[in-house]
Amino acid sequence: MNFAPHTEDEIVEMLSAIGATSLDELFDQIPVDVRLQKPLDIADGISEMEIVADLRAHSVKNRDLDELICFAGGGAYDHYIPSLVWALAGRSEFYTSYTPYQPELSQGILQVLFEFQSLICELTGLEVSNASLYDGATALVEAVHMAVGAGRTRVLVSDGVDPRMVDTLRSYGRGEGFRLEVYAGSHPDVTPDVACVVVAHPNVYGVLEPVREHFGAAHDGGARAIQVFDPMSLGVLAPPGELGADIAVAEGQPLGNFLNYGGPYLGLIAARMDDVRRMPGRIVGETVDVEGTPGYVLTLQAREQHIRREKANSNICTNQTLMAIAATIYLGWLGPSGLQELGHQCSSRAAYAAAQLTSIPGVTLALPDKPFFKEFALRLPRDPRGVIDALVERGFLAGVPMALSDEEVLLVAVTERRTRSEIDAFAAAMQDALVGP
Amino acid sequence: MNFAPHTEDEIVEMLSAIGATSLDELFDQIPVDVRLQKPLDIADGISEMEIVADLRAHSVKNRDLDELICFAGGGAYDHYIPSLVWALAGRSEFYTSYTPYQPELSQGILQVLFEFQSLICELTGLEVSNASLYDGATALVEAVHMAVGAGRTRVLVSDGVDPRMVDTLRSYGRGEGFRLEVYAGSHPDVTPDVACVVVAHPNVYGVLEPVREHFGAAHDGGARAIQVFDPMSLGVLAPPGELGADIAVAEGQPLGNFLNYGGPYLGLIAARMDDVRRMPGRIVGETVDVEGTPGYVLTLQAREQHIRREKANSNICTNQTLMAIAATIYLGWLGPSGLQELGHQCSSRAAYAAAQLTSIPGVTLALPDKPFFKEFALRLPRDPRGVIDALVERGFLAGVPMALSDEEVLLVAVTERRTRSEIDAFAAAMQDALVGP
Amino acid sequence: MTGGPVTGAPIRTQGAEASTGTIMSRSVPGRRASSFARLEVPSAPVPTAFTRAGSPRLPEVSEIDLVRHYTGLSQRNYGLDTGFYPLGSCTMKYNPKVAEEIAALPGFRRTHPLQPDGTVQGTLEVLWRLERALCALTGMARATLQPPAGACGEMTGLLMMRAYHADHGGGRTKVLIPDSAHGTNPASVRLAGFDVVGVPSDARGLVDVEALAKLVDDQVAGLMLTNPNTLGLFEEEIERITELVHGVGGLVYYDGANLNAIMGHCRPGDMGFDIVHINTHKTFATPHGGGGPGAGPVGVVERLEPYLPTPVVARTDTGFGWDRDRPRSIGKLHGYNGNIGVLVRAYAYVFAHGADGLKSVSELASLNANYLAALVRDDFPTAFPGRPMHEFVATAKPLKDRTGVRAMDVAKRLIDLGYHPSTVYFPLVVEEAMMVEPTETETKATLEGYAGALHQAAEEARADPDVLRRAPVTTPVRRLDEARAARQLKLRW
Amino acid sequence: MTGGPVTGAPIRTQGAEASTGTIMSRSVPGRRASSFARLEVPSAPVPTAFTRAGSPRLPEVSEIDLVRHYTGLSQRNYGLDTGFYPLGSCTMKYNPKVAEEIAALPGFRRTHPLQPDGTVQGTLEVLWRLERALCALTGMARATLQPPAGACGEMTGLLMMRAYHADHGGGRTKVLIPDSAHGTNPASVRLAGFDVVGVPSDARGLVDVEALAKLVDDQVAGLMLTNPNTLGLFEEEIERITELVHGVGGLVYYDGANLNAIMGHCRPGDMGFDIVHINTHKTFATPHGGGGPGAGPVGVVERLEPYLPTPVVARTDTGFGWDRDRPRSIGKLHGYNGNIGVLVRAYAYVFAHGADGLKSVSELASLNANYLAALVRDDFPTAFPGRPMHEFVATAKPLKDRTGVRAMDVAKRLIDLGYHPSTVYFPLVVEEAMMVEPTETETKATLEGYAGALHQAAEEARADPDVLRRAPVTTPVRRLDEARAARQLKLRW
Ligand SMILES: Cc1ncc(COP(=O)(O)O)c(C=O)c1O
Ligand SMILES: Cc1ncc(COP(=O)(O)O)c(C=O)c1O
Repeated sequence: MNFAPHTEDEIVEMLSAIGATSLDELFDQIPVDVRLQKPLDIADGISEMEIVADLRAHSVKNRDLDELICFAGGGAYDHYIPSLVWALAGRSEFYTSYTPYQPELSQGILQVLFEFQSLICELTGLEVSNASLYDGATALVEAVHMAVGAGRTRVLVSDGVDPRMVDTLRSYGRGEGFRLEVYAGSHPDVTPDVACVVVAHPNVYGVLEPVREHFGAAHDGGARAIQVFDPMSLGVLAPPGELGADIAVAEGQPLGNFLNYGGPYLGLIAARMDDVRRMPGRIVGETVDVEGTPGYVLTLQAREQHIRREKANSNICTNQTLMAIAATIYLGWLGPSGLQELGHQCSSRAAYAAAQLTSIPGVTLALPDKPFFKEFALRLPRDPRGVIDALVERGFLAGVPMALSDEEVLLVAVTERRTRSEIDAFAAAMQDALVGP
Repeated sequence: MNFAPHTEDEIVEMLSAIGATSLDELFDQIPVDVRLQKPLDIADGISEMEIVADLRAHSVKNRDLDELICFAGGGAYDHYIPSLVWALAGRSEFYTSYTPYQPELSQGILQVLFEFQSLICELTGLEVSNASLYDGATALVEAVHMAVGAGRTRVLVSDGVDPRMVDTLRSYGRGEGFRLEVYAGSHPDVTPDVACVVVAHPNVYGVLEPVREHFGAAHDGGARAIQVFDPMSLGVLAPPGELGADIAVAEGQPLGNFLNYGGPYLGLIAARMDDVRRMPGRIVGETVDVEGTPGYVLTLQAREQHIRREKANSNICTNQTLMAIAATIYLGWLGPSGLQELGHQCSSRAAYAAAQLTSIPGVTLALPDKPFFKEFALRLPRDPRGVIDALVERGFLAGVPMALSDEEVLLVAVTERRTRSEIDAFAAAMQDALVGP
Repeated sequence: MTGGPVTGAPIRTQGAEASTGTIMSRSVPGRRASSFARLEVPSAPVPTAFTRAGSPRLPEVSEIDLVRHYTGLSQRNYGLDTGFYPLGSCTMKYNPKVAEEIAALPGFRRTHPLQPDGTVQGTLEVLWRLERALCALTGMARATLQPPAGACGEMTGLLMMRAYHADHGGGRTKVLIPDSAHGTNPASVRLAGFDVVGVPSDARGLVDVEALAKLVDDQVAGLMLTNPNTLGLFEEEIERITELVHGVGGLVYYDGANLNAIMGHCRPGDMGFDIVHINTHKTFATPHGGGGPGAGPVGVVERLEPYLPTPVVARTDTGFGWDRDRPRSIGKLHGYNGNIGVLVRAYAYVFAHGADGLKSVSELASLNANYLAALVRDDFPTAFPGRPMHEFVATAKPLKDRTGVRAMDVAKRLIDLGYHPSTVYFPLVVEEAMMVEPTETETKATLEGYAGALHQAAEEARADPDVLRRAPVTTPVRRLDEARAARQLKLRW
Repeated sequence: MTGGPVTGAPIRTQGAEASTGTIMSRSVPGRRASSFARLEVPSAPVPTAFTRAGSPRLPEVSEIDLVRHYTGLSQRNYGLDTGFYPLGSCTMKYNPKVAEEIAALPGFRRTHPLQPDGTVQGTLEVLWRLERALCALTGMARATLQPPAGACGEMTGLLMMRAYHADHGGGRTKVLIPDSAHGTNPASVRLAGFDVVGVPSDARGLVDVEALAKLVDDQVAGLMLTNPNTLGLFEEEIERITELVHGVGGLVYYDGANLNAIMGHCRPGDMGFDIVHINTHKTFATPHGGGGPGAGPVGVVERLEPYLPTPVVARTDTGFGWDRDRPRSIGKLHGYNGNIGVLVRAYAYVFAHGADGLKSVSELASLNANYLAALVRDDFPTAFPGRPMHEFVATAKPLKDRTGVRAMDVAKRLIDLGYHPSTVYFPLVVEEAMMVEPTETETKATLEGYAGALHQAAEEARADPDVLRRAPVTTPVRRLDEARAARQLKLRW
């Protein structure tokens, strides 16, 4: 398979126009010593029907979520994606274009991103959003980067923040030179060298946090308050802006994006207008053209790497625009009342599932006194990983194993997709697995 | 689920604008006696995610051709469909439009259909094509209808024509008043009341027919010569126009259309220019606009039902345009050399499969002396239907049962998709099934 | 322009560079997009006696050539997804994306028509359930899903009529059709071997029942009717009509093109119809595909059931299967079993809406039509006084009388104003007809936008009719010379 | 216009009616597209202490509103499928449709990142095989597939550099970067905690090796380079360069943005590079998505392998699995395991092309760039004399000197002539730079068409420069006021 359109005759004509006698001659600048003398150690090319057959064969070795009923979450959720989302986001004028460097040819992308920014502001109750980051974890990195500086290099992270996010933050921190400390409870000790306090709400155990307490402490200490949120909760939960967050970040996958075994996902970030010049990545703004017609452009580019180089806020260039398009369309599909109904469905179905599962002997809520949204942690009489495997045999993806203090619990997530009969079957299978071998 | 956008408020406003007080009032013209007093006996509506779950559950009860390796043909074939075909034919500007009654808004569809007509003419070696018919069988009905008239009402059909086509022809013949006779051999007796001679080449058993002999007889008797062809064969087989056909028809499904359990398919028809005014259905022609810019329109509409009503050539209105678009793109993907390679691959793989299968004790070619293209008839030591079922158990769709004189044979079709290892596995499974229970 | 935001837009104006030749203009000898697996079996060409000498002139292009060419052509086409598309009698309602996703499931799309019944139980059950729902909706006893479009459904119905009469004395030669009928009706009648007898309309635009009474006799095989009729008006004397035909032993055929008007409110079966076809591409929103495919299931009352095409889906102890043992059947009307992929979409539509949703569809379709009729009435009065249902037929005759501007000119001007115009010049019984079917999926604002554009066109007609006669000017091509197309036939490259 | 058919076309001209507000302009209180299953479990709202008071202002629209709005917006956007898109450094080659079909298979698309390894053996094997192929292609020992784009790949590489030096004495603070480098390079260097030291170019547009020799010292952690460089020129003294850096104990990083130039001809590993990132959205044609997603796998030589991000795919007796037991790893760079959906597409590209296909890709990419450079040379000479590889940087400086018209004006005029212009004003080392990367998937006719348009623009610049300064005039909007956008910030509704 090869998409180059050249015929032999054309190659000859073109070579002669450039004064070369062979294609090989085009590589004459490469020193002989470094020229590859043998074929690459990759098989020779195959036809389209063969590559499809190969990858289809691989794909069916996976057990996908059409096959396993999904109660796994941990930041990535099996919400329903209406067909129109990808019927539209999948239009090739969108997905085969690139960063809108020529705005006159890119009003489509630019306007969708403007709408996306608006929606994220509306969701979060904050004032400014960008046009996407890689994912939730790297969005948190960028948020912390916005906060760090001028003598403030300590980063206090609540122990309810997803450890995958904390790990990612730690990796970047090695370069960016901030120090990361995890704290328990809701009253971090915010000294003047603290850049920010990071709280997840709902937290990684699904629990609703007393966010205002954390953020009160942050603000009292002059630090920025950063919230990790779940966009699907914001029809029913008070938005970060209202809870005192200065910056809010999230994994935006649930907004119309497929689970894709982890990516491509969508990093969301929103902040207060004061911080607009510290924001990372692309930002779209509205303006007018020479005739006064409204239109959209990339703006505040002086923040970015292609202009500011080593002084840029962030090194991000290619982002996750296509996922932002999907999120925009998805949120339009939901609408405000749909977002609210979604939240209510999730919390109700999760509560039902928790009740059914904890009626199994030996299964209890790991955090029994805490309110939760759509995910909750179970203490099981057996190792959660073994239980997960046993439930795969029974057709369920039971959840995600997660450390809680020094034990391992099972995180169970319940979206609007999970029907009562699926939940009942899941509870029965869990019971069966726990008594079984 | 409901796609109507009306809010309660809007309904009230709109009702008042038309001077009605309730939606029910809009149905006042319906006599009370015939008004339905109870709800329809259909369940109440469900959400998108529920209808998807319902139909997905149904779909997985089928054993599809990603699961069963397909050697079935009988007019519908498992050729490879390159991804670009439906990525393009599936663009919503195409599939959500209708018959191009307003050509200024429909140059896209019109031009594709013009290209389609051109391609069908090129394939068949004939002069005029229309913009699609329902399927191969109804295309044959239309072709016969073109030939019947003025004292010529007998239709001679070679016994190599697919019985499904013959049955369909017979049904329509009851209304259109032609008489259908099936003949054996290649020298039909063409008396002056014969309207046409119909020959399939390759025929239903996959066999290459001495078409010129059939058509010589037809023309000697003043009848029209109609060929049923396989579009996938025309890279390697002489085209109908060259073989003497006056009208050629085919099932166009293999040209980039999915098997779809039998439809939507694509009826192809091509004829000589003399017959253009007898052609059924839409025909696109090139013309110019008021400024001299070339463009396309539906033409010769005076043939059609919406103008000519009971004197129309055909009653067809909605046709299979979308399938014609797919066929156009597919043929562009193939190109002339691809079409030829395709034919060569099919005949080679079929020959190999025939050799492997007939090396199984008791399995022989049912028509051993006849050359074939991509399909062939096997005589089996057991009832073909039972063998098909046994091979389904083994992961193969073994073929199609077909009557040949008074026995039943198995038609095996081999497309370019069937690899040597699939064929070998199929032969092994067949052997196993024939010795097994 | 008045009346709310515009939903559609004309296809882009053609710049000097936008003109495109056919795909052949991109062809370069030796270029090719396709590739195949290496031939790993012995080469076995067909015998030389059969081989093709030359090569057909197919394009020689790369994938990117194909992608750009057909993407570009798609952008020169206006679809429902582009904007409002109020073609009367065509029910151009929103085509749900979910139906496309469902029909593309491999379990549906990748199944062979001749697979054993045991391997397609899912599809067979879908067809069986759809048949039951269509019967419930129309008040019929059984249905065939085989006809691939409405016209074929008509043929199916008429052949059943023929077979029924043949079994009941025979000798009936005539089928009655109102003068407002769609062209496929008379065409089908003739192809089914009957003579067409026209039934006049009365001053209300309804069947002239007195005239009908005079036309019915024992030569009449049946009557074909759509109700509401093509004027969007309900045949208020429908019971009398069907009784008249039944009285002489005839059958009554319901052309389902306008079923969108009455779902859940009344049923053809209850009105006395014996045969009903449904256009899934209308009522159930399966995409029109630029001209097709559709599907035209046909329901019948009990006594016609033996004549249904072969095969029909049967439910047995062991599951679902095709019943081919039907001695009185009219036979096959399609090479396989119809446009299954379309029927799957129809199933999704019917069961997602459900009884309540379908009923509401018809209510809102009528509401939209009546609202739009009211908005445009001053410039374009409806042709007949009755309250229309899901569509209305207005007339540009007053405008033409005053300004000379014709319905076609108004239509072309609408294109420049961003809309696909309605059907024009049909039904034939109305002069300068504009047959408008907005469907229930359009918003109030869209209707107001369209009404605004119609009003603007009418004003312009009065002020400067040339604006309309010159239209459209914003499209890739302007008005095309259809006479030349038919005279200097150029039908291929 | 000269030189063959036009492949692209500008986005449609905006008529009075085509102007569109945001989706909010379609919003009507109470309207809604979404629906859910009936809640068949007890209602359990979140505790009131946590609930949201008001409602966010999301649009209240129907499906048809959404479909028309976003279909319309897509038509206001130019993509590769619309036409030629020769953005230098971006490798805008044809995105195979087959890769989209493959990535949408439920086995890939519908899997959760935290599923047990045993349930995703297909994907893990795909990742493992892809990693092997990338190592073969670049001459590296192992690779991580985790970075979601090139810039993150840079960060990954630099953090590994940091960790490596920390294990080997530490204390290195500087990273060298040529002045022609892409902006992400210096930005990443800073974020990784190093100082940027610029390396000047010489008269050939290559690294000034003498200058480099003076810059290397034991403070140098490494050098970042792309080769061919952003001018499309191969660093002919590459061995000397890598030796110089290695000589002081530094590491050499290969920015893979330009890998499309050399596949199968030479390998970064053989040139002495220690770390290589690849942009799958460039070299392997995964769609750019209007700005993303991409993927930025990073390969390393043996001695850096311990530092690769966690986890990496391992092959064991029982199958494939994630190896998380990597004590010296720099850790995680992405919340899960990277842009898997993109990597699946990359796999399809790599293995469909194979060794022979990839080699040919680079040959034809160079051929296209050289051919186009030759065609436009008279008006727009290349900035440096050397033979470019897969892209070339021309300059509009002579034209500007003569006519005052700038590269940006030429770019805007190209839009009116039907093309997406090349990158302009990058790399910074060239005045009035036009950085053109045609890629191998474009046809000779397309290149000639683009050259013709450039020539026309140059002629116009000489005859009537205002034509260029006014451009574009065929687009939905004309030149936009960027200063105003930054001054009067309007970043949301
Ligand atoms: C009233 C009426 N009857 C019959 C038909 C024919 O249906 P089809 O186009 O599906 O063959 C139509 C189609 O437009 C119609 O409007
Ligand atoms: C030379 C070079 N390096 C690095 C990058 C950054 O890659 P990405 O956009 O994938 O982050 C680019 C992107 O355009 C580039 O051209």
